[in-house]
Amino acid sequence: MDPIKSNLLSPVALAFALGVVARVIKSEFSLPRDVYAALSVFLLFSLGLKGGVELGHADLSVVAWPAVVTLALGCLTPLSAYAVLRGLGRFSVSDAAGIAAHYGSVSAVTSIAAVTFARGMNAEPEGFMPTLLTLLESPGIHIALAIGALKTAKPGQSVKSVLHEVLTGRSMVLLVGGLIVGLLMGEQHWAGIEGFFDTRGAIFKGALTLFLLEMGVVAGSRLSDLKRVGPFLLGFGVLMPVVHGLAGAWLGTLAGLSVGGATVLAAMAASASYIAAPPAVRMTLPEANPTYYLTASLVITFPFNLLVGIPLYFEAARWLHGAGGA
Amino acid sequence: MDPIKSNLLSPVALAFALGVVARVIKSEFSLPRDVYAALSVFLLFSLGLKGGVELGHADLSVVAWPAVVTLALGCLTPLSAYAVLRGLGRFSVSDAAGIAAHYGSVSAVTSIAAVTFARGMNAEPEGFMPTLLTLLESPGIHIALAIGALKTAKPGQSVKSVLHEVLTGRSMVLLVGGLIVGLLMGEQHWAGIEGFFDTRGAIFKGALTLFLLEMGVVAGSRLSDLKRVGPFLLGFGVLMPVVHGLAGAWLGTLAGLSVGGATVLAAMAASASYIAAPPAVRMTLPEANPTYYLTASLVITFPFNLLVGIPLYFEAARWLHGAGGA
Amino acid sequence: MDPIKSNLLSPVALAFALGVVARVIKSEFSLPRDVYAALSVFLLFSLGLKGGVELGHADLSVVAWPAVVTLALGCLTPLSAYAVLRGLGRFSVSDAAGIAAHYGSVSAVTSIAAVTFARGMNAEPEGFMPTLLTLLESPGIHIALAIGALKTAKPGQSVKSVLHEVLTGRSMVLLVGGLIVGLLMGEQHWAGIEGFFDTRGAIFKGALTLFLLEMGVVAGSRLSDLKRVGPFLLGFGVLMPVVHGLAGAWLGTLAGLSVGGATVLAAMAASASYIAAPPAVRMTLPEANPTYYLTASLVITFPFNLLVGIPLYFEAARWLHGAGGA
Amino acid sequence: MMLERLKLVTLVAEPVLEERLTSKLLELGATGFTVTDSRGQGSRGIRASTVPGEGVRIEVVVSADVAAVILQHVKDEYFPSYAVIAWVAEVEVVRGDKYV
Amino acid sequence: MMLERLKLVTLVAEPVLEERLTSKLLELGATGFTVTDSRGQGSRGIRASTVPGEGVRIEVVVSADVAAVILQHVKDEYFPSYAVIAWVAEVEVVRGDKYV
Amino acid sequence: MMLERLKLVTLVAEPVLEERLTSKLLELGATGFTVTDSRGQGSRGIRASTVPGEGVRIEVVVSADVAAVILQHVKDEYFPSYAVIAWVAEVEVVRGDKYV
Ligand SMILES: Nc1ncnc2c1ncn2[C@@H]1O[C@H](COP(=O)(O)O)[C@@H](O)[C@H]1O
Ligand SMILES: Nc1ncnc2c1ncn2[C@@H]1O[C@H](COP(=O)(O)O)[C@@H](O)[C@H]1O
Ligand SMILES: Nc1ncnc2c1ncn2[C@@H]1O[C@H](COP(=O)(O)O)[C@@H](O)[C@H]1O
Ligand code: NA
Ligand code: NA
Ligand code: NA
Repeated sequence: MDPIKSNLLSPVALAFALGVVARVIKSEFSLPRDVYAALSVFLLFSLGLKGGVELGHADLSVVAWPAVVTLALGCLTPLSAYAVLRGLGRFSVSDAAGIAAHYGSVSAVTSIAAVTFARGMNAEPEGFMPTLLTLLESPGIHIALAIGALKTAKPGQSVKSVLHEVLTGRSMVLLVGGLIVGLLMGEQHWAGIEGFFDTRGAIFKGALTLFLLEMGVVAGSRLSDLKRVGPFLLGFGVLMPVVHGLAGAWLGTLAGLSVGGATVLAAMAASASYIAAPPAVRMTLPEANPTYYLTASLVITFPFNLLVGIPLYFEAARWLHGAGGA
Repeated sequence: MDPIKSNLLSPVALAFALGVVARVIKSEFSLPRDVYAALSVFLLFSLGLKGGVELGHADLSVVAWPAVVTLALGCLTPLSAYAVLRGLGRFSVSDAAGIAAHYGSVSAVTSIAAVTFARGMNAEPEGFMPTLLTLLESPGIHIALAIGALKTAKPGQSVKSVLHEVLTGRSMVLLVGGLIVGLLMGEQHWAGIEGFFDTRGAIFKGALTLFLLEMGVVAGSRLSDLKRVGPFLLGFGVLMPVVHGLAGAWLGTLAGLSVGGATVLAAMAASASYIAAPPAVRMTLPEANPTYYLTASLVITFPFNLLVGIPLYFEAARWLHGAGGA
Repeated sequence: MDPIKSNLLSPVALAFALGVVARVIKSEFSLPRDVYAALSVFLLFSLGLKGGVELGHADLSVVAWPAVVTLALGCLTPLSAYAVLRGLGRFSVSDAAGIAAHYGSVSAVTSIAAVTFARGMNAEPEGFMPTLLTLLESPGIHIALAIGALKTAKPGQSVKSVLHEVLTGRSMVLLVGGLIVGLLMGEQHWAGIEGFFDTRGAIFKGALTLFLLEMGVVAGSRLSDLKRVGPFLLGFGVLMPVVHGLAGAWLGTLAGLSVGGATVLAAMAASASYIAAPPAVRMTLPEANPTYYLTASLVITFPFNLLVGIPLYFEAARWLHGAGGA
Repeated sequence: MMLERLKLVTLVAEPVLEERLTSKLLELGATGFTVTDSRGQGSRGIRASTVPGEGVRIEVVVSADVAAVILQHVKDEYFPSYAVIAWVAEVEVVRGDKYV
Repeated sequence: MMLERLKLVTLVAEPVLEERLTSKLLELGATGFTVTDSRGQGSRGIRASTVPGEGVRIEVVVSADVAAVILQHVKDEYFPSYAVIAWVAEVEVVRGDKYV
Repeated sequence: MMLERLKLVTLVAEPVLEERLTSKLLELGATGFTVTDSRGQGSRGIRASTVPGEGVRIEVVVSADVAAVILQHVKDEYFPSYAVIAWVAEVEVVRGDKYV
């Protein structure tokens, strides 16, 4: 089956679609808030643990270049998003900075979906991808918020407290903490819990499926906001990820990542945060309209990447690797 | 071990009993609301997914007759329940219709317990039983509510909005949605998540055990209501399921179901809904006393089927198949 | 690797540390209340079930002596704790009795951690340890509360109602209930759910890891209370467990327990309750300062046992067994 | 500061009624509402939900006129058959003109 | 519409007290109560529950007399050693005769 | 019994503001606060959180002066850009001297 079709028929994509449909037919179905939170804790912590175990095997010299390009993406993507939104989209400073903070950061679930997809295509990504994920999460938010804070008179909250908020946020604690725990505990201890936390296992994939079912419900309940954001943001939510994704695939390939690794880095660059960024932006840039950034990241870009973007970045990575000699 | 005894010592039966006992000794133990909800989401979605995967293998001609008799049961059981409650029990129109809506619908957990039981008896039910479950869920509710609405002057809420409520309720979304997702995704994707969602696996059975522990607590906390419902409803809650169950076993056998399949269809016909029906009845027939229908379905019929009914229907199905030539 | 170091690098110890660190850096991360409760239900019920299954195999004569010494520990530990706190520590009657109730009872999670640790050291504990756990849980609470009630004029609540509260508390229902369910259901039914509830399995260990992550957060959020409790209680929280632990290891060895079993009994004796005891003490001895008993049991003794105590008791048990002839 | 004198109507009702009640409140003139989950016990003891006593607590800040209409509606439509309680308090509201 | 003037007593207390308080309220003359879960912070800072600040918020609609008895009871029995706060407001209640 | 006349200020706000608001309340003179989780709908319809309508309901018992300061602060700092509602009621408080 071709990548796109196979991806559209994956449990995660179908579960997401089911969640959206449930909301469209006005079903009262939704996962309890706390269960949704628990699933995300499990997914992020598993990702961190597994990443830490793998990092223990990794050669530092192999990680160095990918880390550099990841940080570069973390600086470039918020700037490009801001420039496009302000220059072409004529958004206010606050709105442009608020949206840019989301596209400069990363959606962990998109990255997980990309890992699963790449594996399904027999292109196992490098084990240290979760490390890159943690590197990519916060710089973009800070850069975009800094622009917003510098250019608007009255910031909602001190930059320092928001910086703290982002660096100690749930996903950071679980990813970075999981990485360190995974690194420290070593293979033998990992063997005892691998059956539960393994990101290749059925429990992880099942939890991801349920999580996406609820994400579909959440996205579906904001579907009507699509009308409020205007055509520019609709186009931005699809084209900006493609640009960032191709940049990610290219830089990842340059940095020596495999096809799978480049696909995942591309998906991370292309993705927009919907966990860490929204509260940070809400507190720092109160004038930025939440409908814009939440709709763009959650209702447009997330499903686009999940359904179409990831296979696209995979093809790009494959092509780039082919052009590079393989 | 004989079927009834083995059934009484199954984890699900014992967990249910433990829950009841916990409440009887006035323990404060109970599962958090959201966790109970999450377990039911998991159970229903697993059932749907697995059913969808199996439906992909099924021959339409094999499903047709069972589907027809299932729909017939969906129409007959609310009518027979209404007639008995009104004619013999002298219940008011609202009360009779309210209770009939519960007995015309189906308890998914009873059906799951029947599947597990039949498997334990080496009588694997047909893979498309979840499809029949979805067919049986709503007709009974609508028929009984229609009777109630026609016969009482002032309906609590428009029939249309309640119809919508039932058809988009949680169990419908998860069962029908799961079926479609299971059908679409195909074997290969299923293999990746089977270890989590498989209705034969330990996770499913473990979740079912915990769910029944809490159902025991819920039933136990309504135990005192047994005194309020009167002797007629006590008898009704035991005998009506037996009648519906035997009808189910007979029609199922006629329609070509195996012993296992006929057992499960019987259990479904015999069971009374306690998830979809109560809110629908509460909103449409406010004069119907909730103590009647909740006690009958949850405190009498559910445990009766779980502990005694299912093995009985199994024996009946076996006998009917034997009489039919095997 | 030596026991202590291996223990410090176990997932449970590291997860606990991560939780503490998260709180120290003022992260907002924490597991939802209901999920934390659900994890503890799962852990306690698994422990009970497995214990019940094992008890079915056990020879009553083998269980008898360990049961006797366990009850002895249940009576002695609250008395020794009370005597030390009152005599040396100069605590008020209420405070001394309140803290003693915690040290006379037991922390199920400490006992689970000890079982996991002993197994990792190839010293499989006896299967009936959960039975001993249930014997040890309540006597200590009642003895200490009785002292408090006798010596203070105005008890907060009738002793009878608190006795009921403790005996029907969540951990009692799940442990004793699980034991009975496990005993009754037998091997064949157990085989169907073992993959979920097995205390040796990855799911159990994974759930334990997540539980300890949150326990770390809870302990971390009370870290500042360390300053309020004074140096005596700090010393008490470390030395009292060692005394009780060594007594447990010695009595356990005398009673015929293996090295693993003696380690677990020692850990149970050394541990302080933080689930059953706090509400019981709060209701009966309102004048007892909760900061004292919660800080001592949760912030001092629990981590001490988890990180250092358990390996220590294990060494002691090994030494006692060696001295005893092996 | 300018505060507007308005009414705070609090309804505690069976969860099954939440959606119906809140849409009706808006229809009757409320500009918004706030809901919290509750549990409780009452004198009539209709054990309406699977877990007896579960409820939703709906608060709505409205003008005195709208308050009267809401209470009348609740009394007529819900008191006869549902477990509902309703009370009204005087409150002063910041930027109260938004809520009338 | 006929509204009855009654008192709404609100108690915020440690979760461990919920059952004891609510049965006492009924004993003292209340016909029902509504409970919601809360978190908070106070001046005495008794860190009574494992997670500091957790509480239950109990509301009870009663006559002025019963309100006085409840407040006196809470003051005598709970203020000395427990983290409890209690306040009373005037409310008007639909079918208020049910609650006295 | 001696009851003190005080003000009960209730704020319903976006969850993201909880910590900031509660620390500010203490700073402005409140001695404590009680928070419950809520959901709701309002006239401005700022769909601020991922799940629209989620909120925190903060109650604070304070003197009339502190109440005025709190309301002014909320009006100036939060009304322009955030989904917030604030109301005040008269209450009588047991041992009210603790809260001023
Ligand atoms: N006197 C009361 N004070 C506060 N809440 C009450 C009172 N009576 C009833 N309630 C609430 O209203 C719900 C229904 O009460 P009832 O219709 O009297 O059975 C209960 O579950 C309580 O949450
Ligand atoms: N001024 C206040 N306003 C509102 N709630 C309060 C106030 N003071 C205390 N509380 C609540 O009462 C609980 C106990 O407070 P305290 O006994 O003063 O430590 C707190 O956790 C809060 O939920
Ligand atoms: N009239 C009202 N009565 C009660 N709560 C309200 C009202 N209007 C708004 N709210 C609450 O305040 C939040 C924000 O409202 P708004 O800023 O008007 O969109 C809503 O989510 C509700 O929880
Ligand atoms: Na990005
Ligand atoms: Na039925
Ligand atoms: Na102990």
